[in-house]
Amino acid sequence: MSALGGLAMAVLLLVPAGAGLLLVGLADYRRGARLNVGAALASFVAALLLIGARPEANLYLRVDDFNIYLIVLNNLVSFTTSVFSASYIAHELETGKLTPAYLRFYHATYQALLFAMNLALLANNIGLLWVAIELATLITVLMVGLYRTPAALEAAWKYFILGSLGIALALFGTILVYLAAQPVMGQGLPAMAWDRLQAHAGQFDPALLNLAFVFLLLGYGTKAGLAPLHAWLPDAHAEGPTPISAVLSGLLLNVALYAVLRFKMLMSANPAALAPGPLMVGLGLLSLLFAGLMLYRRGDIKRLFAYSSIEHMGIITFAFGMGGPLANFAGLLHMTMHSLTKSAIFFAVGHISQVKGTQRISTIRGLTASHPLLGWGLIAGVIAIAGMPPFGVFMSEFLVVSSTFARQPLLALPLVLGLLLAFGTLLWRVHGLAFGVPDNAPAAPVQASVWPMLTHLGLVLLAGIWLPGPLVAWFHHVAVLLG
Amino acid sequence: MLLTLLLVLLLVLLAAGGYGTVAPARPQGSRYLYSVSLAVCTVLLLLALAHLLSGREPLHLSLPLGLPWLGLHLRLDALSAFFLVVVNLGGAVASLFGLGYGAHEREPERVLPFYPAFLAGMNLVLLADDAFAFLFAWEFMSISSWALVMAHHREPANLRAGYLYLVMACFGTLALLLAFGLLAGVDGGYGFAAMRASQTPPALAALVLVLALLGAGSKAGLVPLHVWLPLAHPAAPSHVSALMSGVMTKVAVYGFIRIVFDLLGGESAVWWWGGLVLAAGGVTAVLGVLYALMQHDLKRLLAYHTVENIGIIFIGLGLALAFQANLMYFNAALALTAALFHVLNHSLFKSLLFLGAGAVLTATGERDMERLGGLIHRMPHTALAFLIGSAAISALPPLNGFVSEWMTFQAILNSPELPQWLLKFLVPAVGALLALSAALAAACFVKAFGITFLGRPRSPAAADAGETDRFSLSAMFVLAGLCLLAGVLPGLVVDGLGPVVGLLNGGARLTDQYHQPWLTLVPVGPLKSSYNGLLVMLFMAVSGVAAALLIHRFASSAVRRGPAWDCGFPDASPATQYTAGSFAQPIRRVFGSLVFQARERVTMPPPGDLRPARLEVELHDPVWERAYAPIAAAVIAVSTRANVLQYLTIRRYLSLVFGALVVLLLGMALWR
Amino acid sequence: MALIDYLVQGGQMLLVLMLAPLLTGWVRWVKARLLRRRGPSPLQPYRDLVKLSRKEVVLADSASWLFRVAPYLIFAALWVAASLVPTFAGGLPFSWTADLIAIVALLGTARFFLALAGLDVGTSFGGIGSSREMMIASLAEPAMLMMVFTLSLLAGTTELSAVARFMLTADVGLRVSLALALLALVIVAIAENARIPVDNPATHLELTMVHEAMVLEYSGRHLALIELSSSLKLVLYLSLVACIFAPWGMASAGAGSAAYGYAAVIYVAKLALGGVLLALFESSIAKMRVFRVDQFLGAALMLGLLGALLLFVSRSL
Amino acid sequence: MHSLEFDIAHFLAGGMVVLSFLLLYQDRVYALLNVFALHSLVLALAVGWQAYIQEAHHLYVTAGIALVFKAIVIPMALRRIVRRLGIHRTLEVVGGVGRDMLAGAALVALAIMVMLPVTVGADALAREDLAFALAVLLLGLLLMVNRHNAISLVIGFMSLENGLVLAAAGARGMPLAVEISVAFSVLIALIVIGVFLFRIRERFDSVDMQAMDSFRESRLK
Repeated sequence: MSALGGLAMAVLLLVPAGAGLLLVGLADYRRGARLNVGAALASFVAALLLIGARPEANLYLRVDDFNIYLIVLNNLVSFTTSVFSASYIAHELETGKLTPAYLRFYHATYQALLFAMNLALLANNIGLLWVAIELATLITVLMVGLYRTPAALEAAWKYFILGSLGIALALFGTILVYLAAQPVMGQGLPAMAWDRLQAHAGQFDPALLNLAFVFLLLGYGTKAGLAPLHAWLPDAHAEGPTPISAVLSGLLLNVALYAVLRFKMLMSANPAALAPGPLMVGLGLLSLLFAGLMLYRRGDIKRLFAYSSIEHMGIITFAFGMGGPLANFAGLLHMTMHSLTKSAIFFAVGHISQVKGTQRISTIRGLTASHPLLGWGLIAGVIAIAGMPPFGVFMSEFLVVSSTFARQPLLALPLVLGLLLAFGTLLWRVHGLAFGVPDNAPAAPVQASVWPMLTHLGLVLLAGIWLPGPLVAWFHHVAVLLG
Repeated sequence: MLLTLLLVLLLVLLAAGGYGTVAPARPQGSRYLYSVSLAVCTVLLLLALAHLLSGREPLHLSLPLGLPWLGLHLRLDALSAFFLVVVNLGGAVASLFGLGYGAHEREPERVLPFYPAFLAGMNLVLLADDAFAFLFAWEFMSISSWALVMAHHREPANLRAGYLYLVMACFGTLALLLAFGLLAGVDGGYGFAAMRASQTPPALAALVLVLALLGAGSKAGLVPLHVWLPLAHPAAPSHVSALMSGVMTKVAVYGFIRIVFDLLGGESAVWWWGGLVLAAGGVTAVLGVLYALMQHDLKRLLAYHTVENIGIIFIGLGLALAFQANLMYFNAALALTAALFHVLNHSLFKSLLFLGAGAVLTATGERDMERLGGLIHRMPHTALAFLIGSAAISALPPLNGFVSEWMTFQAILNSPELPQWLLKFLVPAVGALLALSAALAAACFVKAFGITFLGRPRSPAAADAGETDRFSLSAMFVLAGLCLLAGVLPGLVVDGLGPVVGLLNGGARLTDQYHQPWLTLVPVGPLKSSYNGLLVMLFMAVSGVAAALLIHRFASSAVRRGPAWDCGFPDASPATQYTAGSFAQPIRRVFGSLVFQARERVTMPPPGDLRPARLEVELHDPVWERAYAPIAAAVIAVSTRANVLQYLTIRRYLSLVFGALVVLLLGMALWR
Repeated sequence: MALIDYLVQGGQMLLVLMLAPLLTGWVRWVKARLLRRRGPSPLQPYRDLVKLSRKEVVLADSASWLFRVAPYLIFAALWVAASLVPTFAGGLPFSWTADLIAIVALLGTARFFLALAGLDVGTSFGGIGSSREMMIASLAEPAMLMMVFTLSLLAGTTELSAVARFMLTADVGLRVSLALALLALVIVAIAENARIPVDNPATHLELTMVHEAMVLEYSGRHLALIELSSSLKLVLYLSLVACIFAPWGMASAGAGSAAYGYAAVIYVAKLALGGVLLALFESSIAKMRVFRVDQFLGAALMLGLLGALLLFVSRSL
Repeated sequence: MHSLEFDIAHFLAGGMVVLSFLLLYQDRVYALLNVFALHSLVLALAVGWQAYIQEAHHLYVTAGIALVFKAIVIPMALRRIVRRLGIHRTLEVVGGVGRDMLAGAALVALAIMVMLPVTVGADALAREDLAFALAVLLLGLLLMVNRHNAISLVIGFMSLENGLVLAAAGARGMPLAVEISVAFSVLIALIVIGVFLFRIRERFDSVDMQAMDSFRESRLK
């Protein structure tokens, strides 16, 4: 049982790492893409195995109710994105935006990123977590700069600087947590292991924990794209290859938020510590309102949805900040739904920008008429992300808003205002994109696969109607721990 | 068992929606789809009617869907059964109309998938018995109808309409969501049963009322939340317009009734709740009809009229709340019956009128009344049906619109017993508003029918129009017949509403009407007031026919055709007729300057100059200009300023992080 | 219900129908006298009606079936409305068929079809008439309804017979609200019957017409019916004023044939008096511009509302 | 008990803060690099001292890394970059050095105010170290924020990391994994920055970030 789990865990880490190394040396980009898909599929299967067979926790790695669903989600989206990217990247090669050498580099970094994210999620050690997230940051910097255009380089540079700063702050917070744990648990590795920290968190020095949380929130919050730490996010999404935008929005933001939540669990396990809620509520609301306003003036379709990611990170952070079983459940659900939906949207956006040869919103019109599948897919994605039924985001927004209003009516008002604002501004942009008289530009043939997008939307639709029992049980369990 | 059957029928509708994605490619696909919708709606209608009339206990059903720890709860009680009747009656008739009308659709792939989904969404709202299912269905209904509004997306005006619609729908849903949040409480008791059982503190209950008014009101079209309605309803294909105006607004009314009368419970009502709803209803009624009078677009005129009628319904509901707050349950029953009766009536005649407008649209391609005219010659049957609808909505006896307004008046007349001073002033004022809106509605429909169907054609399209198809005609005549039936046999409808009113009113309901002599409607008591539509119709028919027979028999029956009196100016062109604009001009002068800041400018060329004189009319929409335009301007201004943040240097972004860190550290330092 | 009651009901219906042209003729005669003209005989309207009904109808080319049906509908609605107003005897067997609000609405039905008929031929005069008629009605009808409110609040009922009975009792007293309501009703009656100062029934200039402009295209038997309907409407309003504000001498149900005869005479006298007062009023005042009419009727609406408000407020005192 | 040990640790950590101030004060690129080398040297000493008094031998490795990489290799590499790219030798300071100094003093005060009450439970050594580490961190941030030049941005960032290492060293028994990761990350950071600087060199005439920004804004606006 646990042997199988151990094997699965090893696969999750070793397959991407190995595939990444292999891909560096693989010259043929077609085989590279196939290997990429295959490795991602293997990781996904391993992640599914982990559901049934959880390995014993050790000082470095661990699988529990919290990370299991994120691991599955992570590898699922990585897999679908690799399928998407296989066809997407080929088109980039045809149009001459990339050379085969860069493609080799791209596939290698893709697997490396998958490794880093799996490591971050599996880590049972706050140091290891930090290392993994740092690694993921560095890899994504390279991926964002892939196109080598001035804009791409500049976006990568911005991402790199802000990301490094975030990482530095997070490290300081990590050290502070260790310092808080060390008097209670003694020196050495156990004082950095999640499960032990969690068990002893009640005896830690609350003041030190508070300070640590400030640094961790800002540090990992930068990676999660919370305003005012978000500046790297829109450009990195807009200038990198679209599969990377999908992975960034769908997965990396979740991983960063996961780290914040892990530390929030410590905070809530310590009764004397400052409740982290107000901080998270404040940052969440700020992100939501700010992103809502910024959506209105966007001219670039990928930047538009990048701001939408900021908005949703804001909602999720807000939900966890509110705390309580309902809001925490909603936050966890929203994390899942957002990553599925947003990556689906980016799949659609990727196709659209390839078909239309532009990312400028003002030059794209009437997609539902010219490309019905893409247009309606985008519409479905936007409706889903806006929290409308029959999609899953509706459920989480339902829980967040209603539970908040019952407890803190004054907090719910800005929340509702922000949701409405963001919806109005997002819809304003998308409406013109999807409807109206299509322009007569010759439509390039779409070769990319639409199945990843449809799969994600299907899953989100399913979740809106019915949630599987084990997932609910995990969420409930984690929601209690999150306080 | 019954509920399972209903649910299966809804699934059939959803499946039909799935078929709708491939139906446009098949030769008879559209026919099949509308036939299925028609059949399902008819069965649903009959089942709901049977349940309503049998007076059985509410049925429950729960399924392991939706919120995992809550499940999906469905309930069929008298209230939902009544609204199911309304919805599926409209749905069946619209589907019947669609059998013929659908053939004219240019882009059926944008209508067929969403049409059955829209019907299913509305039905599900009525069956939902927990907040999640309710809002789920509510939003589903909004989205599917939005997709239908966007069916003719190539016109820029429709783009705007759809956008505004969805944003307002989102606003409404959020308001309802907040209301349910309050009702559910901190522990999240989202089931309606739990909400009924729990006592909401008075302050929170008042908040729930306001939120319900905002949420349901924005969907129903209460002023000032109505702005989307006259844009969105006409933008959809006509049978969908009929559904949106005639039926979906009723679902919104249902939402309000469910939350306020059922979940909050009338016993927790405070008198000013009634006052608030009354005032909103009164203002809505008058403003709605005034807006309608200023319109020249036939479908938009009808949509504004929906706003007016929603106002009338809310007047009834407000009265009922005020009575309930003062424990005057009998009067509350009267007001509630009036409101629910009007719900039914409006769904009948508004659907009829929109279908008529749709028939005109397909026959002429025109919605602008200034380019219509004389259609009574080319489309006699449509004209007759539209005339019946116009008379009914103008509250003319012996048709149904009059009965519900009459009952609303009766409820108002019973209100001097209300002890609160504010209500004493408010109720007669609202009565005057109601009377005013009824009179203006008649004026409006003289205009709508007169300019569209009477006179001489104002454009070649109107001159060449032909009668519409049999399906469309039969749909319209079914509704016209029902308008007449509900008008002459109101007692039966009132009896049918009895269980609904009892459910919402602590058991108190009007006395049974069916045993009254001659099927007279005696809501309060024989000494107070009574009305018999049947006899009025008989008397009118007898005297009219008798007069005709007598005159034709004993006097003359000769007829000669000749040109109209030209006042010495031969060959008057159709342009010399009164137009919609000129018809409304006196009323615009009387009310428009007050409400719309109407200005007329006449540019008269000097003598000898051959240029035509010009008359320019400038109207301002007070609601849009005072409420919506400033909000939009503020959002644009703020986002333009915030947009600077997209173009900062990296150094400044770092400063932001730095600033956030310093602020938080300072907070930590000072907090202790 | 005794046979006599049905007979009385039928008698009243016929009475108003018979009296209607006479009243119109009577008002014209009195007006002529007041203007120092001899004037036609009060019986002239009967002759006109007979003559008109024998003439052929000239229909405009663009007239539709609605144009031909409307006169009968209008007549039917008005006759039904008029026969529901108690004239000389209260407690009519069919008085419960429609109360005061329904009578107002029946008048509305007639107006609705008349206005449509005005638009049917497609000339500008018909349009002018319809448009102005509806504008006037849009203020007159609410004013009338407010008057109804006042009454029914006082009497506790909207049944006309019951209202009349109540007005005879001593409970009424002298009330401000009643005076306001009377004033409102009179203004509405003047407006609705196309009388000076709102409209001029005798004008020959199309642009100043309201009612006459609408029926400009009618001829022959149709015009006869329309004329008869207008007369019926005048009788109806005068009967209404008489029945509500001067119910004296009205026979109650089952009072016996002598009492009925006596009451009928009194009723005719009331109508005659009303006609004289109307003629007096019309002769002593000038016609208003169309766009002052709204102020005139707005005043009526305000009066009606004030009356109702006073009652609402004073109920609990 | 450990008064001498404490004093030396205190002196070295305090020295880093002073050097951070000096970094803030510089307006020439080479001087900045020199001061940074000194900064790293003091860091190496401080870490080494901690290794000695904590008897944690792995910290010597950290000290060695700091000495070799940060005090010697990186400043030399940056010096070469400056020479090869022909970067202006003078640094533009936003708002003037005086204001920076004041702000820096306030930040140090803030660091002490935040840190001292928090670590009552920990021993005095850790407290001092942490407070100074936080101060170095904040001053490094200030340096990043208040210079237009990419080199000073890099230097600011690395002095910030020096503060982190100081904090890590002050935390008793912090496992080796962390130090290695720090060194590792710094290494990678340098490589990537180098890559970037070269790429940017290929397309731009300067690494001045303002030039990049204005380029970008002209494209987007």
